[in-house]
Amino acid sequence: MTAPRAATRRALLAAALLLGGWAAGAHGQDVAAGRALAFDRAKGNCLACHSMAGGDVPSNVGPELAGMRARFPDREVLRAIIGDEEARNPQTVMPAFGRNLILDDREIEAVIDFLYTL
Amino acid sequence: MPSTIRVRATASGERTEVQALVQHPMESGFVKDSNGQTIPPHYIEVLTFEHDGKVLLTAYWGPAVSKDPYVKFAFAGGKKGDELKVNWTDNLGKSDSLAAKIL
Amino acid sequence: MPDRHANPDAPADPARRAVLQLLAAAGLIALGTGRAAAAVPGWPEEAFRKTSQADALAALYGKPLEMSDKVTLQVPEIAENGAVVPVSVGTTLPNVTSVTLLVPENPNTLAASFKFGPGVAPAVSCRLKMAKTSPVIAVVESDGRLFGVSKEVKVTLGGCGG
Amino acid sequence: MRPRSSRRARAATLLALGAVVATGLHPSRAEERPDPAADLRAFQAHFRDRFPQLPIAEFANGPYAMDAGMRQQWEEIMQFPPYDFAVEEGKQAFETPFANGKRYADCFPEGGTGIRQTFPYFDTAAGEVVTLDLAINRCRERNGEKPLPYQTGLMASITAYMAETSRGKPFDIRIPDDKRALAAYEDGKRFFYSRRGQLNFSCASCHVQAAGQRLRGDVLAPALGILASFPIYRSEWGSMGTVDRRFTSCSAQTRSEPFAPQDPGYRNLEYFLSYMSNGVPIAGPGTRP
Amino acid sequence: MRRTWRRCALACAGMLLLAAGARAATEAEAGAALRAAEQQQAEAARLRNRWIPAEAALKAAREALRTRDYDRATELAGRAEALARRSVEQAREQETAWRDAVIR
Repeated sequence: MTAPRAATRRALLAAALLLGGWAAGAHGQDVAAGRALAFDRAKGNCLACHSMAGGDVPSNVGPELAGMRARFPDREVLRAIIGDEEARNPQTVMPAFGRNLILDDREIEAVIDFLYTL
Repeated sequence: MPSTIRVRATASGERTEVQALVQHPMESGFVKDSNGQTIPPHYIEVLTFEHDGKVLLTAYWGPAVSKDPYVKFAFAGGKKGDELKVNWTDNLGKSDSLAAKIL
Repeated sequence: MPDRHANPDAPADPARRAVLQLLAAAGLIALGTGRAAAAVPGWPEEAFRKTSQADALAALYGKPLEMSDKVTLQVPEIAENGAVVPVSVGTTLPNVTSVTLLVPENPNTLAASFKFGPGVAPAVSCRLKMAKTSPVIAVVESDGRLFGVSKEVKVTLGGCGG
Repeated sequence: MRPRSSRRARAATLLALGAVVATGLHPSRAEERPDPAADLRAFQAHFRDRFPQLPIAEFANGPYAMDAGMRQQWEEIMQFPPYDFAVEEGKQAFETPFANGKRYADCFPEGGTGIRQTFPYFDTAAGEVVTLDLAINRCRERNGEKPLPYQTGLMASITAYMAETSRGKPFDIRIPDDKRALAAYEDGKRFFYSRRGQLNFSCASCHVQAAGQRLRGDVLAPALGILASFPIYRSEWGSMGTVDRRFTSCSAQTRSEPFAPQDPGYRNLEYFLSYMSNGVPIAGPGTRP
Repeated sequence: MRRTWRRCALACAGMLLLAAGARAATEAEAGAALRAAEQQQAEAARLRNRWIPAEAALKAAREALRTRDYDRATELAGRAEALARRSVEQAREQETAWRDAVIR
């Protein structure tokens, strides 16, 4: 299974999101789900490396997660960082959450929704 | 069997400093083993230090004291070569004791 | 290799698990279940069962607590591990007969109580388990009255996820 | 037990070193040949630059050299370290003869005292890296005793005792002029820098790139000197653990299936890491959060 | 952009159809999915880079197959295969990529 072409992948993702959103209903639920994923040690475990509001830990391996909408006006950039930061920066210590199947596409979208509230 | 108790008691002038370490699981009763079975609580309830026939310190402990517990205190009146008696008893009725020399 | 399948760290580190389960059980009174023997004489069983600071102190001393800057409490700001938190108490108050340590956010508030004989310096150090971020309260009994000090210790889990 | 014929190896590495200095060039990546001495200088220079205030001996103390709050707790715990029981047990085991009357001391140079810093070494006769733990089990087996499990228990106690007799002696790991030794070194180095597991971490991701940084409650230990305090009593474990236990749990934490203890891959990694730490004094046994 | 939307609509329709017409997997399909996953995992093992979640998914897939839950077995085997495939890819990339991380 080679990676589908980017356009197809985007289309599939959009479809999944449309249907997913339709099934899940309100947008607020994605934020709550995203927060849960970000804080879950077996899932996003973002707090291991980043400090952020509500986190209450002093982690400083990565930058603090704050002002995310201002820092990442383009959702696509944030998605790329979470999905496979190694593609942008080969020496990053950020796990490739998407490429290594730690989070699926919907989970990543939910995490992004949450991050945009920070 | 080596003792479960290790003691360092050192006298300098009037003051004797006592440190003790006890080998004990101090199970809280809140922990499950790898099979999902709750490990029953098992912890030291009382630990005493005696010198010259008098109880110096009595520690009443619960399950929130760390595994392999440690305690440090100091008292006046001990001399090098004196004996210090340490004794513990846990919630299962097990106990151990040791007579240590003050250095 | 003989111990290939005897990984002592599978599935989770026991101490971390202990702390997690302490967390999960917070508020439940599990103490005393499965007790195989009666408490050692003199052990304040009632006080060790309590889940609030006020109840534990009432059961142990039955008298009011006042905060005092004459009691010193040395604890870390951030515990390196909730399973082993070094705690040291000292005081300049006279005629100290006991020192008690309370951790209100633990399932059972009373952690340890020390009775001092004559000639013993009014200071003691030990190591405590803390289920989560909580104040640690040191209470000193001096001339029959209770004086205390409280300091918060931040407890976080280790970095690596499950 | 340990062949000490590494003078030639040192001469060779010195020569190679001289060549590099003379040309002022790093060998280009494509034609890269193992050059442990150059690696060591670059590795230690990296950590010296990163933590300029830290004397090399402090690197043995890992996170406690990095953070004042953690150091204070460590000093409290070191007043009566919980590994004391293990050292006592290890000493007793070390001094107790086997059923055949021989002892551990008979298997090691210097009667096994003060030699921790020379392990692991490359056994040119067998063509493999021998760690202290492996040497202990081979000693047992040669004397008709069953090998000990590697990760915790008596193995940790015996190595704790042997480490304690070696405290303050700087790591003194040699790489003989032997193709197989260089290959073992290179394999350990490759493992150290390779991303593995679902979390995509190499050893270097955490212990070089994020060394000294906070990961929740933990502070990541620098790779330099990281094995100098082993075996360790970890509060997280509530017990002692050997290098194998640490490698195994590190692998699992990156969601990579661990190798078996003393797998040649782990032994080669230990060889590389210990060689990189040459000069850092043994401080084991140690305590860690 | 329009093409993306057209693809999106198509994919939507496809997914809805799949969901509506979802049909139980057969034993043969589950078995084939498991074999594919095992093959990938064997390659990961050969490269000494097995991932814990891949192994866990594989184990769960085998168990599901044993209890004749073919849908679940197929799904888990698919996940195991994807994870194992990525672990193989990682190992192959790292054969050379590790050199870029070396302190020099």
